[in-house]
Amino acid sequence: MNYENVLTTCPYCGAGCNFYLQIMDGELVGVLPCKDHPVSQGKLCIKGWTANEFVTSPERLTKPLIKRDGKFVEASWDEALDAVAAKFKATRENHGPDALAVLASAKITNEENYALMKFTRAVLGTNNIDHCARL
Amino acid sequence: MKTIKLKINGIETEAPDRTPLLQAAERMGIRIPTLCHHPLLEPYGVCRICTVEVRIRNRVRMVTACNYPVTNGIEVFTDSERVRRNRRMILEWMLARCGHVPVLNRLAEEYGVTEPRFGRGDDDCILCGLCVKVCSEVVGANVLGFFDRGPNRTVSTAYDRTSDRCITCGACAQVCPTGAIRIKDDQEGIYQAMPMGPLTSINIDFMQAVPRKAVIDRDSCIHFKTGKCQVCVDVCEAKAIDHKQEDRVEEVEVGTILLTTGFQLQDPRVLKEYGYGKYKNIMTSLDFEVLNNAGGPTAGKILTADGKVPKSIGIVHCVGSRDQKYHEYCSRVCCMYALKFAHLIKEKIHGCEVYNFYIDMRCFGKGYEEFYNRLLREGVNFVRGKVAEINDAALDPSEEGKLIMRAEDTMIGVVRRIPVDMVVLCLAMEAKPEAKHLSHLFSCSTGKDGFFTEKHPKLAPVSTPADGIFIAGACQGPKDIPDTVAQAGAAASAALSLIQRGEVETEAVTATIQEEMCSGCQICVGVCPYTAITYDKGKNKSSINDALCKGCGTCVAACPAGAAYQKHFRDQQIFAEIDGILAI
Amino acid sequence: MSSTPDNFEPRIVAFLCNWCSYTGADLAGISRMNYPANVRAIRLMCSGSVKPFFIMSALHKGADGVLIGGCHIGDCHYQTGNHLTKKRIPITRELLGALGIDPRRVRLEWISAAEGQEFAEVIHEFVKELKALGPNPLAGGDHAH
Amino acid sequence: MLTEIRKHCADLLTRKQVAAVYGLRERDGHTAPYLFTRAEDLDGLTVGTKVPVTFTLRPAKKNIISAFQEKCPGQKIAVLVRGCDERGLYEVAKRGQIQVADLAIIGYACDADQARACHCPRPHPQNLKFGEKVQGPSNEAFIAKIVNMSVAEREAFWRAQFSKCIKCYGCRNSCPVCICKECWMENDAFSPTGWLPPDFPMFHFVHFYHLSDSCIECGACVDACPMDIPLNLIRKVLSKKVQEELFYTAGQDPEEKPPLASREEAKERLEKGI
Amino acid sequence: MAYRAHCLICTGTGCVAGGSFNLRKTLEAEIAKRGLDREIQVITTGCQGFCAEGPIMIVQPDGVFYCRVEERDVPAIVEEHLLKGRPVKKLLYTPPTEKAPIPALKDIPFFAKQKLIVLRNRGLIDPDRIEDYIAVDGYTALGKALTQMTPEGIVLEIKRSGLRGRGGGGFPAGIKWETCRHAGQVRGVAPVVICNADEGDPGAFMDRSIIESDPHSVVEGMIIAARGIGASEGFVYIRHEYPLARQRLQLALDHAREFGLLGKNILGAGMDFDIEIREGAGAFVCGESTALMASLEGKLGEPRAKYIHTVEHGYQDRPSNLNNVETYANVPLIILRGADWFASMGTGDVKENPWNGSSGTKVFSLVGKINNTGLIEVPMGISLREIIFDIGGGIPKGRKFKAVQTGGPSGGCLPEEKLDMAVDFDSLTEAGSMMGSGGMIVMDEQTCMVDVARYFIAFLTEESCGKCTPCREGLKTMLDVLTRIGDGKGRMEDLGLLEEMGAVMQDCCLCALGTSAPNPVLSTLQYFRHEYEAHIRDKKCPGGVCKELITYGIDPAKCDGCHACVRACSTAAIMGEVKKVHTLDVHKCIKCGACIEVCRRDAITRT
Repeated sequence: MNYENVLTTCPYCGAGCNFYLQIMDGELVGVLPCKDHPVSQGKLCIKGWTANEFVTSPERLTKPLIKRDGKFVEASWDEALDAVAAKFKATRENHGPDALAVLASAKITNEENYALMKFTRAVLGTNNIDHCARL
Repeated sequence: MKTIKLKINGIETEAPDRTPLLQAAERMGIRIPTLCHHPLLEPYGVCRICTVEVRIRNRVRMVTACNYPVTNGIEVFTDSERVRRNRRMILEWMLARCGHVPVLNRLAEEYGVTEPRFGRGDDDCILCGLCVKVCSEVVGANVLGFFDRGPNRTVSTAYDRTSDRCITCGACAQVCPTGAIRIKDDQEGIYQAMPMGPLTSINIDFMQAVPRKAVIDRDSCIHFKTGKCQVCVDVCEAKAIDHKQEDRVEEVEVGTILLTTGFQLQDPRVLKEYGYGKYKNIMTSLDFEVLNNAGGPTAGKILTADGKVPKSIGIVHCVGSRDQKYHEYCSRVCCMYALKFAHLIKEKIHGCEVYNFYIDMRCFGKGYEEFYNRLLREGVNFVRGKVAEINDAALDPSEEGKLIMRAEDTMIGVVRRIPVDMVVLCLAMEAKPEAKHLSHLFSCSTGKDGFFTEKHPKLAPVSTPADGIFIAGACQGPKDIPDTVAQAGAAASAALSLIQRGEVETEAVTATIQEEMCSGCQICVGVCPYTAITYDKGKNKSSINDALCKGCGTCVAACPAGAAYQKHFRDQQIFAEIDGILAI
Repeated sequence: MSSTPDNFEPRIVAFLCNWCSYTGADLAGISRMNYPANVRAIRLMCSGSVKPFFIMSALHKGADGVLIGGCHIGDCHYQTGNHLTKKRIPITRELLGALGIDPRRVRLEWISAAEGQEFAEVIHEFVKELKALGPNPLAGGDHAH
Repeated sequence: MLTEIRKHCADLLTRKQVAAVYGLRERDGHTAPYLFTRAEDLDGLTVGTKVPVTFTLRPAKKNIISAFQEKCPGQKIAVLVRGCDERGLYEVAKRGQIQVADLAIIGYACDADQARACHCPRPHPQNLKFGEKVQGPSNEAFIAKIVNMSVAEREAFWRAQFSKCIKCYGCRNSCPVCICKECWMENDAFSPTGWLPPDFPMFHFVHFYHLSDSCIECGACVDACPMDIPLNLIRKVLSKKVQEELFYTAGQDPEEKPPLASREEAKERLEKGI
Repeated sequence: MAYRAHCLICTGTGCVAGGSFNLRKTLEAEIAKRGLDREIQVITTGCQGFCAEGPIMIVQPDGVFYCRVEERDVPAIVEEHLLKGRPVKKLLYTPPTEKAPIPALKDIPFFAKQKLIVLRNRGLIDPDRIEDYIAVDGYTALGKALTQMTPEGIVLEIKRSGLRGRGGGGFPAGIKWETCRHAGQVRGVAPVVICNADEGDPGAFMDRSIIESDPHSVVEGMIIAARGIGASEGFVYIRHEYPLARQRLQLALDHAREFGLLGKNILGAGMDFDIEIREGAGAFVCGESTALMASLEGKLGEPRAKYIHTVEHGYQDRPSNLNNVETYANVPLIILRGADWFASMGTGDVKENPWNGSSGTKVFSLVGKINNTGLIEVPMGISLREIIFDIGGGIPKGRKFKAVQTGGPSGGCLPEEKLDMAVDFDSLTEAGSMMGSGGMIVMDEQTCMVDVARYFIAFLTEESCGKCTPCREGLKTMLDVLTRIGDGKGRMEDLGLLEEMGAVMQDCCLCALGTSAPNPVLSTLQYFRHEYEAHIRDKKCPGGVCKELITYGIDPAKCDGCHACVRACSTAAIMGEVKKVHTLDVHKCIKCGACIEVCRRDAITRT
């Protein structure tokens, strides 16, 4: 058996607590707070403690789904993106850009968040964007 | 096997082929003297005293009767003048070597040898070889042998040293016709250790044993030491003896168990002041019972260790019972059997003084008090007081060689010194030490005195908290035979009623363990009073056996993970009850 | 200590074991012994099955006092059920005390099936003591659920 | 001391006496537990910091040692432990999770200030191989604060403290002796989902009562509490009571059954030494 | 290459003690020195029989008989006889009663009256070479037996030959073989053939000489017996005290195996039979059949109940045929020349029933007070007188014959009046003695019959296995009584007591040692009762042997003062100057008899 701890930062909020991801035989099994990190000093919030669970959670989406007559059906990315784009355009025309809003997530990297911000502001033309990690 | 016709001392007879003349004659009641012959051994034919005159087809010959086989038409003369002359000379020769051996002198008298012409030697071994042969042919230890030859021939062990192969079975001493071999009696106090007298390796413990079957004592039986002997097998007509039998552990699936493990007598040596083991003639009540038993070593006669008839006997009640230092409880049965002993002594030994030392005479049963009064009439001396000490320090000649019993007679307020020839100690009935282990095994508990605790002293005296397990007899507390029999009947009927019903009702509120939540910490196994929970090493989980679970819920409360729950008493139900109560 | 209104009637939740204390309480009733009605009993098969957080839950939900009744040591219908209770209750009371709940609100009493009289006395005494202590500060506390 | 420990562990590995060594590894400034299987990695082996070696893996609810023993049954594993780690191993062993026989416990003592930092009553393992024994701070002084308070004061104090609780379960997650598959603290009866702060004292009562006879006072929960709630105050009060009442201290002897897991009365257990 | 002459040197144990091995070496060296080694062959042979005159050498073809040859005579022999052809007069044998030496072997009376059947090859062949034995048609009898005769035929031939056991019992060998064969067939167990070479009798060395001179005759006899009986295994039980005989027998067995005469598939006739030598441990009792077999089995050598016959249940409970060395040695000739030839010799008509007589010859070892001590083979029926006086050359020192003891310790002593009795099994037994193994001890007037009886009883007391009471205790008490008589403390009723004890022992003893032990006493009582009475009543020892009863003296008439006795006497009991009549002090004299030995004038008197 082999086991090791990989140091990383908690993806959820801005606090930036550091913790180790416990890898046992190549499988992610848990989280161990990093004691000597200047900010978190070995403490985590509930999200930090369970940061590893979503990775192997069975409920995680792996394919784009489109609801057709009440039931989610797998779709290809092109189909999904076309549908979304169409809906965005329609809403913007009917109700104006501020009818749209975007919520960013801690599970994507900062660069992606920046890109999302640019998309919302420049492309959609609205300032309605927020991020779940803003405690 | 064809039969042979022959004539002995003029009398026609017949005998099966190959029978030695000696046996053929014996069957007709004609005695031929033998010295080196033993029924269990191959005839050795060396003492030659059994030489007889035979006539076969008109040729006269002298042959040894012990091994010469019967032949057709042989005519035997077991007591002719020539035979008697030979026997006289052989006896004189033997007396020249062993002049003072009783068996030789008896034969010498029979044949009129009063003045042996070669004098009387003082050796006691007539070199008959019986010891050598029994040791090799029957016992198989091959310890004894002949050494040197001619007149210097002797019997001895290898290099004349005590042999380490000798298993001290005593066979040689027993077959030796002259007593030249004796067992060194170097163990002091054999009487004490074997009150029933030395037993043979195969014996029936005592006449009233149930079942009355012979048993083999594996430690002293020669066959288990050397692989030979098995004389008992040859002698047993029913061919019932099989040395290959082994103890077998049998696993029996039973529905009900009766614990009737009985009691043991307290160890008399613990009460040093009574001197058991230090002085001879101080015995326990069980020893005295054996002494009294017609099947016992003295066939029922009451005798002291050195075989004399005692003139005075002391019987001490409550030895170790009703005693803070040993057992606070009263052993219940001693008073009555002590009175029985007193009566037996009076009856068997006319004029023997009997002293019973008691605290309270507890004659609780039907006809018991009447028996006590009868003993008073028979002149048994009753001394109300505990015996302080028994020793043999005689103060004056009258007490010489007696056991002095010092006790305070509370009736007359005097400390008395009573010299007696024999003392019987009525010891306390104790629980067996193994009872503790059994109680764990059968999950019924034992009280502070080690006796099993019944389910309910009044309502369920023979059952135990564990269904299907019953107790009866002295293991539940000191009691006499009538009570034991009554309890035995009760326990048996309780068991039978359970068996009759065929299945066991499980409790309604048993607990169960949810497998997926159990992390195998086995805390529940530890707390269950009924060993109803077993841990499965493979699955690393514990599970509850419904038949054994009584539904006490202790395990449910002890389970840290909450994996165990009890039917009808789930957490939600309790919380609901609490809410209900506090709602008003 | 806040003053106790004179009409304060403490509410007692009692966990009684089926074979001894519940029967004892029943006997008290049958023999017409009077004892304050402040107590409500929950019947459990044995005092050993009382989980400490039942006690906590009762106090949390506003009970002023919790009584745990069990058989005398050695008399337990289930041999050793009360041994466990005897070990758990002191720790529970210590923990409650440490957390700021007066341990005297929780009482453990050995009451046998024949001790109806003793049961009544215990209730009298407990009620008197709880009246002295006043209502349970937790009562109406957070969000009793 | 560290070089001796490294040489010792290297010997064990090279001479195949153990299949692996489990201890702390320092890599680019950060220390974390690591399972050494190759002797050459051992120069990364380190000691002394507050990082726990034995703890319960979430959500597998097992610790490293029991996982290892499950995956490689019968193989021996060396564990580099301080006093608290060893006590944790013993408590978990008592509950059937690991086999102490298959462990090669290498103990090293903590120094005085380390002991004071954790308020550790016994800052040295029983299988002490390296370092000298040091006397830990006494509990009496530490818990005097709580003991002297009145009931009401205590209630106020703890209500205030526990109002800070963000229900991050850090105290439970970092505890080395917690082995339950599902935890009562996540049960609605004690802490309604999504409600902060969790009900006082229900939520905490369950946690503290559960560890009454297994808490080894290692201080991991206090370190892990983001809100620095002094949980070990209550823990030490309780373990003093367990010692007085049940004559038992956690983490001493792997064979000894926990008091709440045996049928014998406390006194009887003491006499019989079960 | 043909040799013109052979020197036959006797290497029997007697002559070997006289140095015949060295004699041979020096003779061969001398012959080689003289370059005669290709013409003259030196052969060492077995015992020639005339042990008194050893070491013996015979030069053939001229048949010259040299006696008492020493190494220093070798140059003379080679020079005079071998080179110049003149026999050396000094070494020739001159019988005591005549003056002129008798050079030729055949003329010497010692050999003349003998009839050599068993000892036919003694002195002719080299016992260590099988070729010599085959040269004198050895093993032809075996060939005849295996190829031309059936086993039953062999047994019948032996039975009709009347051959009786030469060990001493005199039981017809044919009947023994027949019963043994029958038992083997009935029980389906392979019988065993055993040769009894224990020869425990003091003074008897017939078996030794037979084995030392002609071992193959015994081997061939055993193989034929095995064929007849159907045995596959054979043993020779030889006593430990015969090392030379054992070595020669072992050599013979090995050679026989090499020549395919022993072991697997003998002579290709599909018969497997092998012989193993087993050594006795010096117990006279092991000469008895059951004791011998017990000893063979490694057990304590003591006899067992005799009613179980060893021919049915013997060694390892298998049918066992036990015969003496001499008995087997006779077998080859009987097979070769037929039963009638053998029956024609000896006494009685044995054709129908072997019990009716004693056929064939008997080898005796003639010892004691006799001139020609040695080994003789005489036909059955010859008289004692012829043996002792014609062959034995009479009594030395001109003393008078008193008695002859035959049959070893179990035999009896026969007085002068029995001298003309025919020597065969039945007549000897009738006379109170027995044939026994063949020891014949001649006694002259200076032997005391009580002492002789005491000597044999002492020997038997020592040798008795002590198993059964009458033999163990009887012999001891008999010895006490005889010693008492010898010390002059005897009582008249002792004689009756001895007779009674003898009778009881004969009745009750378990084996032959015991039952025959009283014979010496009973026969001396029968024929020399007066000597016993002399010891008891007159406190006199007629033979002058019993120390307590004799006093030494010097006969002034005979003493020539040669002073030899003074030097020999260890207690200085004899005084006197040289050339003067000497005197003897009775008090100092310890009666050791040293002076008698050295006195050439026979002047010492014992009265």
